[in-house]
Amino acid sequence: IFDNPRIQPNTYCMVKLPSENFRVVKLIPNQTISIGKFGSFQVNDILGLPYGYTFEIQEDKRLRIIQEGVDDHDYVVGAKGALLEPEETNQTLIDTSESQTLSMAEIEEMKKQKTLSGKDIIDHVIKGHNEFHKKTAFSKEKYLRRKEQKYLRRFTPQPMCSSLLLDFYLEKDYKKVLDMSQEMLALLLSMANVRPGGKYLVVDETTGVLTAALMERMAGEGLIVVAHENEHPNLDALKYLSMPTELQDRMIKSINWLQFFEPEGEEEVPEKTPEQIASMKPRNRGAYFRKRNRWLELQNVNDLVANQGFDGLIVASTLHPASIVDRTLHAIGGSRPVVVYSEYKEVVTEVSQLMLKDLRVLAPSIWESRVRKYQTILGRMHPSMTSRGGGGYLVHGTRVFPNEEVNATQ
Amino acid sequence: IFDNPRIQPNTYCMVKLPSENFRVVKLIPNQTISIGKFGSFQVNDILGLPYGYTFEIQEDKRLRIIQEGVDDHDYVVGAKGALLEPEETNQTLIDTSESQTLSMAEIEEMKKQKTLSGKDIIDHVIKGHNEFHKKTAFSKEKYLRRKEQKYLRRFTPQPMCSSLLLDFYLEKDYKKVLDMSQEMLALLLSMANVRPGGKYLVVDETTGVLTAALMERMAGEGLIVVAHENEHPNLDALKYLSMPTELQDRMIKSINWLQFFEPEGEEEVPEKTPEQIASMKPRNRGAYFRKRNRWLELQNVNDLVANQGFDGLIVASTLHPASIVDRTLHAIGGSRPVVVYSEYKEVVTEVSQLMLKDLRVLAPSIWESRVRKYQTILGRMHPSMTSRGGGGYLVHGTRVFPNEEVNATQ
Amino acid sequence: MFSAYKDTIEDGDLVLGWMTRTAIKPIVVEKKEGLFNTRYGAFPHRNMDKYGAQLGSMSKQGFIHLIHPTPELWTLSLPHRTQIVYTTDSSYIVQRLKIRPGSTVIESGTGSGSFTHAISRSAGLAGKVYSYEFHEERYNLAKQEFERHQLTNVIPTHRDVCNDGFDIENIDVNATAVFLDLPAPWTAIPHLERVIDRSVVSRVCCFSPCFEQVVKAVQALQEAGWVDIEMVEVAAKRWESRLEMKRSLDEAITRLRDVKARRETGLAKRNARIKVETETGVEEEESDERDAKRSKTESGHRGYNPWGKGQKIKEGDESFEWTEVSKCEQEIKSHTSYLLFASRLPKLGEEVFDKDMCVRPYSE
Amino acid sequence: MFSAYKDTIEDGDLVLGWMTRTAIKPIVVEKKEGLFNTRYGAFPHRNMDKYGAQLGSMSKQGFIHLIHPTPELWTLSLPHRTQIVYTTDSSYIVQRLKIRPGSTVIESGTGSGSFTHAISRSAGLAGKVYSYEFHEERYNLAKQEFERHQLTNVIPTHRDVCNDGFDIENIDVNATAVFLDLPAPWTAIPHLERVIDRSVVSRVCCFSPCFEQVVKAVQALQEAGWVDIEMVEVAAKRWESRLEMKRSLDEAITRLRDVKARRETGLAKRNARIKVETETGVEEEESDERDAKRSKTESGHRGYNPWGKGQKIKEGDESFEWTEVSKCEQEIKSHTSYLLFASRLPKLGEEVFDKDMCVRPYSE
Repeated sequence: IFDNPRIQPNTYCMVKLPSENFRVVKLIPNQTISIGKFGSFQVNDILGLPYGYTFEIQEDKRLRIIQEGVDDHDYVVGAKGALLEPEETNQTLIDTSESQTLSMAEIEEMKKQKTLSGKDIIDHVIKGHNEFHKKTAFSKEKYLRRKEQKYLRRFTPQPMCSSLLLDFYLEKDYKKVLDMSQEMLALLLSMANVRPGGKYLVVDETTGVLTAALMERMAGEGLIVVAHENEHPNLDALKYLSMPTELQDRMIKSINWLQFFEPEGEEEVPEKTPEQIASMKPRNRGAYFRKRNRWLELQNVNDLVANQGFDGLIVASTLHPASIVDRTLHAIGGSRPVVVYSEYKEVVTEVSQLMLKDLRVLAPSIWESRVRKYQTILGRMHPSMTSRGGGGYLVHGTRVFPNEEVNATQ
Repeated sequence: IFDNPRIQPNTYCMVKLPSENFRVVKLIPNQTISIGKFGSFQVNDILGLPYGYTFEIQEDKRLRIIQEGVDDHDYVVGAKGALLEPEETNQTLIDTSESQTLSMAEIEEMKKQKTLSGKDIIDHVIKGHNEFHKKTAFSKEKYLRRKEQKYLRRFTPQPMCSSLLLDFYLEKDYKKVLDMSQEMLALLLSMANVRPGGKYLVVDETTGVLTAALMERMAGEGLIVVAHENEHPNLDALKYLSMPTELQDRMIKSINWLQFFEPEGEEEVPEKTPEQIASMKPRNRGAYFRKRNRWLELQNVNDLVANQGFDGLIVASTLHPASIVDRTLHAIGGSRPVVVYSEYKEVVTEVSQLMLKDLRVLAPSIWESRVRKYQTILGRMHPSMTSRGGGGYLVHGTRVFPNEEVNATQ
Repeated sequence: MFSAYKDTIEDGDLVLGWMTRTAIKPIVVEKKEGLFNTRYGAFPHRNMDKYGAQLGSMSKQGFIHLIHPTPELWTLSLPHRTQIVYTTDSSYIVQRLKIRPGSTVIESGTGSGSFTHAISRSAGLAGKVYSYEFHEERYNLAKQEFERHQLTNVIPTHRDVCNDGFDIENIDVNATAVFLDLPAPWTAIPHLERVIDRSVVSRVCCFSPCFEQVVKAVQALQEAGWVDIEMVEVAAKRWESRLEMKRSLDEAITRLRDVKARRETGLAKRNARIKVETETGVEEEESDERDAKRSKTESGHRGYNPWGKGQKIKEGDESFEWTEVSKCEQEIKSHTSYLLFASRLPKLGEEVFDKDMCVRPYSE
Repeated sequence: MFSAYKDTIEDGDLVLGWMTRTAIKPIVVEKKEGLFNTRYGAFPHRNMDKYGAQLGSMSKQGFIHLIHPTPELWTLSLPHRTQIVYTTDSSYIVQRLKIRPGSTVIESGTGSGSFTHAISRSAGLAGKVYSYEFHEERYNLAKQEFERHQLTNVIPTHRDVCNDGFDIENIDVNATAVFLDLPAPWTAIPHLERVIDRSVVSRVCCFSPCFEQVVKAVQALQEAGWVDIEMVEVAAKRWESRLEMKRSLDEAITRLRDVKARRETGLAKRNARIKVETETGVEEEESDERDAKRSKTESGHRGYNPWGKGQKIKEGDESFEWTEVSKCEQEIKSHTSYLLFASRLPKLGEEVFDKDMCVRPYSE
């Protein structure tokens, strides 16, 4: 419901660059956005267009839409043509720095000439490479891809979503999302049976990406209670999604561990009579409503805790997860999933061991899912040569009610 | 040097069956070997022939050699022909137990008819299957493979080697080889730089498969000292290799942990003069030589321990490996590899952590190698649908001599 | 059932009777007369009150757990699990195809209908799932099951989409996500153009076991104008946590010392006895044999036995030290299928471009 | 060097100067004048006495380790590591091709020569390694290196095997193991028949990055009579062990309680102050700001700080609790190449068969 297929003003947007890197930009009308060595573009030029198209920045700053199979992969897919013959050998290739007859300065000069497109520059660079035609298809491919990443002035706006947010944080600082891969996030969402209307108890140390993913899957219905260890939870990632604040306020409630385990320690904010409220100063009245609402929210959360009111427990935390499970399990409803994510298998193993001993959890299992991407170019299909290590692990169990009579006789 | 390309009498042999299972048999001349439901064959019929060929047991017990691409994979590779069309669909297939018009009894009867080959039976079974032609290529393939495994009276003798021994134990009881995969064994041998002439300190709880692999790579030169926790090491697997006992006695020495750490506790067997020996009863003389040799061997091993005489430490043990490394490292020569294998990553992690703290080990790393096999049939290539989990982990480090002066200033 | 949790079990509800990880049976509750018979005992439906309960059998000999269905657990309860899309694949497909509440999804074929449950859950009541199956019997079974499970957002259709396409009379399908689990997806791909929503990005996933199928599908996608074509594989492993006994080197040495001492004591005794025997004329050989047997008994489990050899030790027994380890499942699914993803970008109106095929210059 | 270990470093010996895991430099020792200059300091060769030694720099500021070369460590020291066969692949290839002491092996192309070292080690001095390279410059470099490293069992040849085959004049190659790392292995496969030992089983491994290459190689192998054709992939991961701080829930609660108490104390103080300020007429806003700053300081790291936030904590510091974990390398090699294995069974003499193509019946 907060997905818009067209590029909207004043929203955040992911911009994919030829280097396969992502950049997050905020699209403020009338501004110019620089994407580093790839040039810059006018925000207004892309507003209202659909996401997903690739634009090339022209010499006059205008944007041309690239058509895949025509303009795109000029060299790489174009390899179907004469340029790259896979059975060629590089028997006579002598590839030294002298093979390139263009100097760095000359290339820099070309880059400054606004009349030359990235493709033109690459053409020049190839022509300047004495030994290019002697390279094997594979080294040509690699060489061209490197040059493309360097010279093509192209970019692709993509809409913000939990998957891209993961990519973004994984690249920036993977600790901020506990090294969670997209496939592990996806698995977590399915194992936790996340859907509209659910009420989830969540511990989210992924800067809010996990909460963002839940929001995507819940479409405005249900409740996310975020338990945390500081004064406020860190859900920074949410700001990148184009999600109304009202929706966030309604669906996401936070509670710290002290409030969770010692609700009696919170000072009550008693209800005031209409007369009392009417007699308050406007400033104090606002403060009263804020505090009173916060108090009611906490009571609501504590009611859910006391009445096994949650439809699932979802933990992605560096605070000892085994204790968190042990001490919050009572709040989870019967037959609901308990899912704990960690960067480390050792941590989920400990949680699983605890669950094995705890009759309140059925059949804990540790899961690992790893996606392997392929270079998907006909004639030269192979898995990506490198990929991120890590990705994390999760343990999944089902909350059950042990029957003491039964277990006594077993 | 103990590899013989031809099938030798009185040696052990691996027999591969159509079910992809292996059976270990001893080839005693004039005997008949039963391979279960696949029939039986005369040992003499295969003696002197090369390993690797597939034989089909004929109705008269004679053996026919199968030619791959002609007789073999009749159905599966034959799929290139008309039988399996990969784009077919199974839209109208109703596969119930009634689809097979032949009764179990009828099929059993066919199996007893010695005039029918396995291939003939499969032909009948297919003809008896009402819905076979409606199956998709994939279900046909699966169905035929299952039938082949059931009815083909074929077998392939393979020479014993460490890789097949691993397969054999993994299937029988994977604990006997600590769940070690072929690729992890291979990696261990390379990381430990095993080669002719090396002197290795080995802890082998793989029923001797590890020691067998070392023997294969050392070709009669060098020394394997097997340290162990019982009165004798368990190197049962060695018996399956056609290796002269003399060679084993010369190259493999065993020492238990008590003898290793408390050599002074062993009672000396003093040398006797020729006169003394001459005056002994023959029985006592044999005992003297045995004990004296054993004593000399122990002294030799203890000399190696005392003089950092080993070219590598190789541990595959369930006895706390971190302690073993900690307390045997002094026996290993400078710049030699230390390799510890375990079924569990947690165990090698502990060893690695110990090594990280121990200045006598350089750059410990944990390695995991997993081989993925493919169904290698043109037109229907894909990875095997299932494979063994596990395979184990190893940690590799290099023995170095810390320089106290340097480390004091760091 | 599949669109919200219940706490109390009522007549007509679906319960998964969980016996073991590999024995999970669906039960439709009939409180009056229903009886769930298993090798763990008999369980009358009238005792089934609460989801999550551990229920003892009538004879108190065994128990089951009463589990609320979810698409993932439902998948586990299916008798024939060879044709299903496993959760590690299905969860990734849902995420990549951006199946969200309100999405319109095409699935072909329906198969066992297990993935349909997952898509239906994620598309929510505001979404739609058009599920096509060419095999009539399977279509009928699935249709009945969807009705029983109240998957009201699922529209099953009996159809050979490869030949006859995806159009449904009087309905504007307008899907944004497509999942093709077909032997020849390339024959179905050209038909998609008519049923996807061309005003937004549409996404497709082809699920094919063989490499050669993927190659043909890539060609078909390229020809049909799909972009961002990417093939991936999902590799999944399941692990169990375990405790392994920690056996120390010192204990091993102590044990060897103990064995040695007892052997020496035995030897001394034996020598003393031999002396006696020689004097009494008893044969040495016999005595040797007896000694061997006796020493075997002695060196058995009577001496220092730090790890309880020969005893039945329960995992985690507090008399011993344990290491927490994880153990991979014995057999892993090393391949399910290749997943081929692609996107179809929305149609652009002509007003977007200027004469150079550039985006129309911005004007206030 | 590569066929046996030495303990003492002598003139002319090869030493790997180990600075870090990713900075390992080969040194040929010249005790008189040699100097190894690094960013960790300068190391005169005359101080290099013993393999395995940790050597301090002249200025005592840094150190290196003096490491004995092995094929595996040599691979790590190569400057261009894109073209090499990694140890997880190479070790498996050696095992599957049954390269043992005494084996005769064909390798093409030689490439950086790093795998040649491993094959040479495993084939031993009794074995032979025929290594073919079509690129002249690379051939020359490799040849020199093999000589320098005394790989006496390696016979390098400058050759385009795809066009010109593997025959070497006056030599009966008779290989039992073949490794083909070529862009078009299918062109080389037909030439193998002349150079493999047809009296025993020969084994081949084709090492190709792309799927399509594998398909062509399978065809060529089938046509040339090779059997047991199997493609595999080797997936390798490297892990490091680490300690992660164990942060307990109770500590978190205690900390929150502490923060709250200090905030309340602050609040009480503030209220008291406000009262004073109101009486003295100082602006509330200013005071608010001051309070905010102060409370920030207070709630910083002064209070209960169970995990040393804001302090520099060394991994494993004994004031804290730690969990032993393993961490995968940041970037894994998710694909090196496909490994395609096949065997060529030995020729059978006619005497083996009877007229029905059955093995001759046994006669005493």
